[in-house]
Amino acid sequence: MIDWKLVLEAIGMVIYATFVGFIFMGIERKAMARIQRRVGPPIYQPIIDVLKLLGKREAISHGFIYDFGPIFALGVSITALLFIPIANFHLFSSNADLIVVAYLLEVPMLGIMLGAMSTGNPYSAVGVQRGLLTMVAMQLPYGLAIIALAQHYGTFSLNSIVALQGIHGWSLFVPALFLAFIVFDITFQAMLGLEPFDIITAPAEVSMGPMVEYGGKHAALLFTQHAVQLFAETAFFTVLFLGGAGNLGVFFLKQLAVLFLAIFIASIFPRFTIDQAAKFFWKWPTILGIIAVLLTMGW
Amino acid sequence: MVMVSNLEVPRELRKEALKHDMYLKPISEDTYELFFGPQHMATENFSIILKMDGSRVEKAIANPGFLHRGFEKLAEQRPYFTNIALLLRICVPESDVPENIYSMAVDELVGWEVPERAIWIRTVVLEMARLASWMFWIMGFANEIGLYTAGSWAAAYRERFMRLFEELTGGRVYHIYTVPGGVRRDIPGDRWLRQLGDTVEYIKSKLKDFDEILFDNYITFARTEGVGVMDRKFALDHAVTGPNLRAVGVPYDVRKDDPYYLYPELDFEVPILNEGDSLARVLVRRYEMEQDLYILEQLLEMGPPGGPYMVQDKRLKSLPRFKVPAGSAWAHVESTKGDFGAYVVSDGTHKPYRVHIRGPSQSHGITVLEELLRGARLADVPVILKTLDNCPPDIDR
Amino acid sequence: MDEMKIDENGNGRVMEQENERTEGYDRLSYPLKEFKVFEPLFRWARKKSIWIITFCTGCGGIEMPPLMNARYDLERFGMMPNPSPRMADLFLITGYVTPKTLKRIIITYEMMEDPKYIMSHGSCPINGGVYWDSYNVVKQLDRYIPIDVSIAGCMPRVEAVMDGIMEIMRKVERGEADGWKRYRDNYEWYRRNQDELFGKGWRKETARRWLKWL
Amino acid sequence: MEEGNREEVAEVALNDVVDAVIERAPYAQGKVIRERRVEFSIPAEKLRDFLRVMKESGFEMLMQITVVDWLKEGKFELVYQMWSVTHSTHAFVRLEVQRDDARLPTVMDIFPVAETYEREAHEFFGIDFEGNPRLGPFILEPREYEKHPFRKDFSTLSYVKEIYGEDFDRYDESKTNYVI
Repeated sequence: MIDWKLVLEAIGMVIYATFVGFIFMGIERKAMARIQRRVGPPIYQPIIDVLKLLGKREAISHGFIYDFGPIFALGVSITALLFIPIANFHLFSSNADLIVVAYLLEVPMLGIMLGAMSTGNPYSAVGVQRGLLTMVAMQLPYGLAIIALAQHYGTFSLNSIVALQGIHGWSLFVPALFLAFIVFDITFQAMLGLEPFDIITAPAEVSMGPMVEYGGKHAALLFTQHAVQLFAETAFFTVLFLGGAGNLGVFFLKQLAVLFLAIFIASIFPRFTIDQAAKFFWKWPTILGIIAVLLTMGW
Repeated sequence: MVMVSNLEVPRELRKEALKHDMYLKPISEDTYELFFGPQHMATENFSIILKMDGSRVEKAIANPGFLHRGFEKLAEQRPYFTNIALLLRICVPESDVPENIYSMAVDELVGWEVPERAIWIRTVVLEMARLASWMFWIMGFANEIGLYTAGSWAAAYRERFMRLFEELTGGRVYHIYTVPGGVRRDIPGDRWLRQLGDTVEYIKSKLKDFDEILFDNYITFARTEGVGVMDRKFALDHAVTGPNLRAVGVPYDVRKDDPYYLYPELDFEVPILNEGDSLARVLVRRYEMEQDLYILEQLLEMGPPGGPYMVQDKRLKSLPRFKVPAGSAWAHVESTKGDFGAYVVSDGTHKPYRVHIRGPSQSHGITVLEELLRGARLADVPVILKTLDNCPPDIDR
Repeated sequence: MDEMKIDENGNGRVMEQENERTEGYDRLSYPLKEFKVFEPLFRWARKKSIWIITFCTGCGGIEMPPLMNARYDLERFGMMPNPSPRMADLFLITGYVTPKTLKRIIITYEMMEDPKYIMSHGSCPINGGVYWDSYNVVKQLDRYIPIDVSIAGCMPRVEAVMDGIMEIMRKVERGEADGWKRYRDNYEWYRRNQDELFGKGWRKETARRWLKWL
Repeated sequence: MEEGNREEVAEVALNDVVDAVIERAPYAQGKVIRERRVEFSIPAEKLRDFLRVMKESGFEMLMQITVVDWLKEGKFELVYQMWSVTHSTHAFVRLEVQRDDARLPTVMDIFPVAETYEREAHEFFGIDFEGNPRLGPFILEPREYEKHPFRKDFSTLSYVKEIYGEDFDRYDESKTNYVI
């Protein structure tokens, strides 16, 4: 049987997430502009951008994989989104969705990489190498942070984590998990592709990296994917550390707080090179993550 | 039917292209060619062909020439005073430097004693140009390493100098202000001097912000330390000048070693570091900003001397026919990029026989860059470019 | 002509023209499908989101960073520098153009996707400016690529550039910024002028090195 | 008073520098032009030897190679401009070569930076620097490179008319003394 309510909720959630994701992108650009003492674009600017990109003539294709990459990325992002319990919408929640979401959020990068690799542009190739290395580098602290969480709450279910935080207070305020929070926030910066880890698209080095050959509708797809991804990642962060929320309004505010944290960090740090980033990830966040895991074991 | 040919791979040709390895090639190969610029954010109108091995540069070939306009040829066809409007376009970020070196050389050829007031104004203009150029450099460097905040702030601070220049000279970027024999206009008034003083104070207070966000940043250190290292012998052999030379421990500053204008009377230091890497180059520039602010403060304290702002000479009545005695002269000043010099040869007519401008990037931008890039990571390429402060119009002219 | 054919097919699918072989190079055309209903919306979006390709071709490049950064912030009009030619809309020719640069400009311009606009900045692209007798400066840029808006002056103030950008926004909204259409329609003429300047076969000889698939 | 003294001392020191150079290279003629400027003229075939002497006597940096095309005399005058950090002095090393078939040995191995200057001089004046492997189109496109545009017998106006067409009418050839 088809659960029509679930289907409707899922569609509604995807539309809501896309819209809010675009607004988040706009807020990101606006806030960055304000920090840089500029006026900045209107908050709905990313929607206009996507509209314009959709209206462009596109005559270039590098083959099937090139077309498939962005679609794959968007699909995975949406799937990840649907597993996250957002406010009172628990769509695909299951017993081990922590692991599922944690890794589904990593996969869209692979989709973009797939498409970028098929373009043959050397800048894309360098960008892909950088992207893959960043992924490998951030896996370790990212995994440790999630292990610490799962260890502390004794469950892999996001729903139960939210419920337990409702009872015992946000995991941000648990000393051991605070370390995990720091670790997660550092990797979060890399997941969003913001400084100091915007190594993949570094415009002054590899001129947009994997995106360099994408234009028109492909780029519009990638923008949409980025919006959904941004929403999903902030939601995941909120669920894990800020205790989720009872309704969409509070949830939105918490997501916004997470986003602003990322924006502030991004606007005061330059960019690492890729080998420095890898070394950094395998040093401080990993050590902190191990301490967090050990602490959660002891508690 | 008329049709367009865009640079896409036509579907019919795709198979053929695959067959001939015309694309899809660079990824599978160990070494590949990367065309870095001119359509690139890091190189403004300058191209480097990088032979890459993974993400390391195996060999770099600088490819200048996108800005060549044949200034030196054009200058031979224009009268002495008209050339000012032409030659200042050689160095875009600090256009006062070419004006000044050319004017100094012509002054020397004619034998003019430039009036004191003009000397004071020229010194102030040069120092202002230096500060504006530093701000521009911060902008470029910060944007290259991804710190857009500092870059944007620096752009806003540069606008203050642009406004002062506009009031003094009438131009924002190209001033056409310093001419042989003096300057073209007098100082607008005391209000302008007060504004300049305020601006110096303001920039001085804002330098702390840059220290916190850019010059004392952990990641800036990580990005620049040990990148593009020169030693003393290499730098001297390759005629590296300016802050880049002072970063390897050679205290050569034209303002001290071949003093011109008011610099012998001013009190300032020449900052030196010995490491010779990108970080040393960055920090030397940081210290020089401080010194420039200090120099401007001293100049303002001194105040403009009275008297005319232009040499009193009957020959100036008919500028196009103004003749310069035969001979040759070399004049150079310290720009933010290094030693900027002009060699003017006159054969006694009203047009120069030969004008040769030495831009500092002529040595920084080709041989030094190629040597420093060898073995660097791709991410270091913009850092090296910017810390050498490579200015393509100098090379091409 | 192009629109007519699509209307006859009526599928809204992008059509592929037959690959003609004339003068030894291969050409291909996908006409831009204009959706009648959504066209005003797209035009509004195009006007509000003009991405500039980061290719500073002359001394005007010095005024680009102030334009983009604090004080004269272009991002409030939705403009943004973009390093990738595939995504960019506006080509800002900032100053004089030498033949060596013009080759790159043409290649980059052709890599951009329609609709695309060109704004020239300063006197030099109009008639050579101060370099009117220079052997290495292209005198009349309009002969080689289509220009939508020209700003005179050397160097034009930032406000003048912003006025030019407003003009191009108005033109985009009214659908008059049709340089790309002119380039398509008069391709033979532009091509002939380019070949006259660079010599025949310059694409094969030099440009193939930059873009292997050319 | 004091300043005048110092200048005199500097001039004496400069004379010593010039004398020391000439002692090692007797074929050269040298003189002090003014404070911090000295001048040497040498025969073209002694160029490499002399530059080596200069480098050893404290002129570490080769700032520029200026070529002046004296069309009437049929000669290129080359000015190797050097800066000495130790003496704080600028030196002009002048030499002359025949205009047709201008050849000189390269000084790349003495001053590596000379590579760029020589490429430039070759490109704009057509002087052959024997031993420099990178001579060729550098800044210019091959078509302009072949003309060596900075030579005095290259007319940029007629070239512009030839390349950019008839509608280029800002220059009136009937006027003899054209002031721009």
